[in-house]
Amino acid sequence: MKGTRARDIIFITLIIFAITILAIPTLLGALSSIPPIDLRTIAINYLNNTYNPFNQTLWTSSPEAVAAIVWDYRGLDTLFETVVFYSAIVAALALYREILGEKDILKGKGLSVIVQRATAVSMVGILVVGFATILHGQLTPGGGFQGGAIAAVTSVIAIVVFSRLIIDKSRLSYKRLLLIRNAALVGIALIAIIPIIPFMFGDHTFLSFIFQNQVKAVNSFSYPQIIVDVPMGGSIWFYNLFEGLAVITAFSLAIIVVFYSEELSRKTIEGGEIGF
Amino acid sequence: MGSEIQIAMYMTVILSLYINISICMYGVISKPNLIKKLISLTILQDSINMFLILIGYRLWRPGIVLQPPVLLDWSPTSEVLKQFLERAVDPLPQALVLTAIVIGLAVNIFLITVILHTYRHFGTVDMDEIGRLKRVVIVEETA
Amino acid sequence: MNMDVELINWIVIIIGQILITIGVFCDFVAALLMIRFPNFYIRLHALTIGSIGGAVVPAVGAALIAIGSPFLGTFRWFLAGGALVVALFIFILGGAGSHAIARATYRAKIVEYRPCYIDQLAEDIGEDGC
Amino acid sequence: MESWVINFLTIAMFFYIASFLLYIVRLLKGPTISDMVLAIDALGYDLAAFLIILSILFRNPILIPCSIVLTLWIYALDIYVAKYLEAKEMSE
Amino acid sequence: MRRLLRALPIILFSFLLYLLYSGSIRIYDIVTGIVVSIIIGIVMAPIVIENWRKSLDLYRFFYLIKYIIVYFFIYEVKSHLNVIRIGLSPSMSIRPGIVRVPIRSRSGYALTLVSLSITNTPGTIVIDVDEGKNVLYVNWIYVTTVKPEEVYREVAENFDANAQKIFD
Amino acid sequence: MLELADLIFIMLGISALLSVPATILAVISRDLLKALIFSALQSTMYTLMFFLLMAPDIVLVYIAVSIGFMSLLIILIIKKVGRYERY
Repeated sequence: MKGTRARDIIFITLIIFAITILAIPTLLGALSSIPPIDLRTIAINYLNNTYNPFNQTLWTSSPEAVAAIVWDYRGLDTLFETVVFYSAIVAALALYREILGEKDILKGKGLSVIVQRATAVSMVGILVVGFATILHGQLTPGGGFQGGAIAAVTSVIAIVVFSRLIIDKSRLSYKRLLLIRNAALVGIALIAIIPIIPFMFGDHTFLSFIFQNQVKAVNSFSYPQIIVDVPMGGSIWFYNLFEGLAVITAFSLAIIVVFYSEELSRKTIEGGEIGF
Repeated sequence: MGSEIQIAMYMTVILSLYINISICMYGVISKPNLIKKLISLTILQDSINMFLILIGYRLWRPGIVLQPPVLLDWSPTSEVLKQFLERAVDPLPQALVLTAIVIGLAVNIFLITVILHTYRHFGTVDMDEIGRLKRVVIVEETA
Repeated sequence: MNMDVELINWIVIIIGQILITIGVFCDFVAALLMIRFPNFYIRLHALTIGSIGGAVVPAVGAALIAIGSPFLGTFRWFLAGGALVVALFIFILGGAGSHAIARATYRAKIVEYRPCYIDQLAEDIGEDGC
Repeated sequence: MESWVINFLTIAMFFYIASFLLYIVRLLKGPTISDMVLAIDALGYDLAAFLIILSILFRNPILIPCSIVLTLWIYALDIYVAKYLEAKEMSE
Repeated sequence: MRRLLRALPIILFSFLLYLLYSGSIRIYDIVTGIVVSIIIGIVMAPIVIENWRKSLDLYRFFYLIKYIIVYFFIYEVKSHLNVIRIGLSPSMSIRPGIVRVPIRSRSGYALTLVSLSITNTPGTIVIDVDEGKNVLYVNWIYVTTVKPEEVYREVAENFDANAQKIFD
Repeated sequence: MLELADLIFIMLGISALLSVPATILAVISRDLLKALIFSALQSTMYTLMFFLLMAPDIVLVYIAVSIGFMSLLIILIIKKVGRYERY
């Protein structure tokens, strides 16, 4: 107990020291003028070109600058971040590989009937809001990550309120979720590759690059700019849709796995001796 | 006069974010309980994300209301675009933070499964306790 | 024609402002009562005032104000629809949430039911009431 | 019309902030977990209404989805704690 | 096809919500709304729907709308004023208790509507529900009576009658 | 006379200041469930700040992640592991 107190005192001193160290350069203006009066040049470029019909070689045809940066200007970046995201989920699933897809032995009954019915109605609402966020991702704030994170909480609430039996009762079994997730990942890859397919099959006059969206100075390939009667953002719409499906299913899988009952989960560390 | 209040408040925000970051670092390093470490880690992530967003903000000019970087007019004239440029905030930090948050969640899920396995293995999540258990076993093996 | 639209806008805005005034009052009172009431089971009523009077009513009021304000542009319908959805969700979820937390607290016996005039639930479960 | 609406909502804002502070006092004081959850509930629902008013003040209608999402997740916190207090295992 | 018909009320509800949330009736919104609501309907039907025939009855919707108007303009106002008066008075005369309220509604949604109506009027909170005996346990801020019939009349009668008309 | 901009900045400052005690209590309290609720308060304050900083995209994803997912996962793990820190 005495040792902890000494440790705490050392840490508090260090914290005050760290705050001072950080605060001095801030006050001296290391982060440029505070708060910034004008935008940085790169931000001006992005904002100016995102939806600029007068300069169609640089635009993305999506009025929302954040979605445009995520999926067009820095699209390759986001692709690799998606890979990191998948690796983390796959790693989490792999720790449970002994019991994946097994039926649980719990016989729960969930919360009271009032909560169950109110949640059932609101789950429909959550899904609608999530999908609307995904599908309007290029027009209003939203997109694949946001809508997916919103809609994925449906499965969480369902498991909490209705108990784990809802997984067997609903139509979304473990294998189907896995299938949708992989299909969505393939979809992202496909949309990214489509612009360079003619080049791959020998048409060397057709210069284009991976993750291309709208027409560029060197080539004439372009995803559609308008869907029915609203701006579409070309490939951004597809990426939003696929990423949304991927996020929903990946998080649902992870949650289903983490929610296995303790008795079943202990199977995963059986076999190895209980040691270190 | 108004601008001074704004600058003072902005400094307050930055300072409190520094305080939050340091406290969370204290929590991550010093607290022996793994769950407490996890809670501190999430707050640390949030604070750093907040810092990034804060740098993308800008001062309000008189007569202008800032807006998020979303264009609402779908057949803009050059006048509309110029106005948009005057009012919108920086979209780049937002795009970076967006992916960072989701990936942070995925990594946190992985950490949680690891913590659960640690608990099933050792019967505790206290790092001091786990270290003591390991030392005991090593002493038994060598003796 | 133009005058008529203007008049309707004004009427809608005034109704919305009345609703928001009610909402602000309820909200402030709910916060005061949240401090003032003695224990958990009585504070639940303050939560209801806060969520219905303090959130649903001003949400509807804000939707009306948005409908009547042309300076918000065509996207004001988006705002109004969103505000109505918020009102609907708070109405369904606020009640269900406070019921869930009250039931769990009662069953886990975290807070004693005191002061107490009559407790028929305890009688039916088979414990001695107050 | 615009300035009338804006002024009215600016005045309403002060009352909202005051009640938020009172709720936070209850949250920090709350003797039990249930009281704290109650306070954060009320805080969340009123914040949702407040965000709508703010998005009118900013003249930016597209800020509204934030409010919906806040409503939904505050409820989620509610039922998580209820489930924790009620069941032996979370997936039960 | 039959699966689609069973899911029809959810499809209608979610389509309406989608349009309300989008705040516009462009063709894009309508088309995507139809697709999304059909998918959601098929996925959610086994969880949400209790009896799909009842939910397509137009009279019930009419009653629901009438009930919502009456509820918000009369019961809410009355009970808000009551609780605010109790809370702000200096002596704060409260007499809290949990009373047994037997109700006549049977189906799950009717029970939910009654409970939500009771909970959302300040002064009364449903603490527990016994489905077998159809009894609600209500936490009441100022208990005026403990006789079952009078309690039913004070707390639940209006809500119960309407809920029976709407959902049962 | 306060303008709207000043009010916005003052609200930013207040919510940032309020997030500091929430963080401190979340880190030092020994009851992990209370720590979770304090961190939910901190998340709510950060949400308000993100909103005032005009980042609706971040708000959408941040609330879902920090209140919807993380609080559940931490409650789940508290349920399995035990509610109180040892010291």
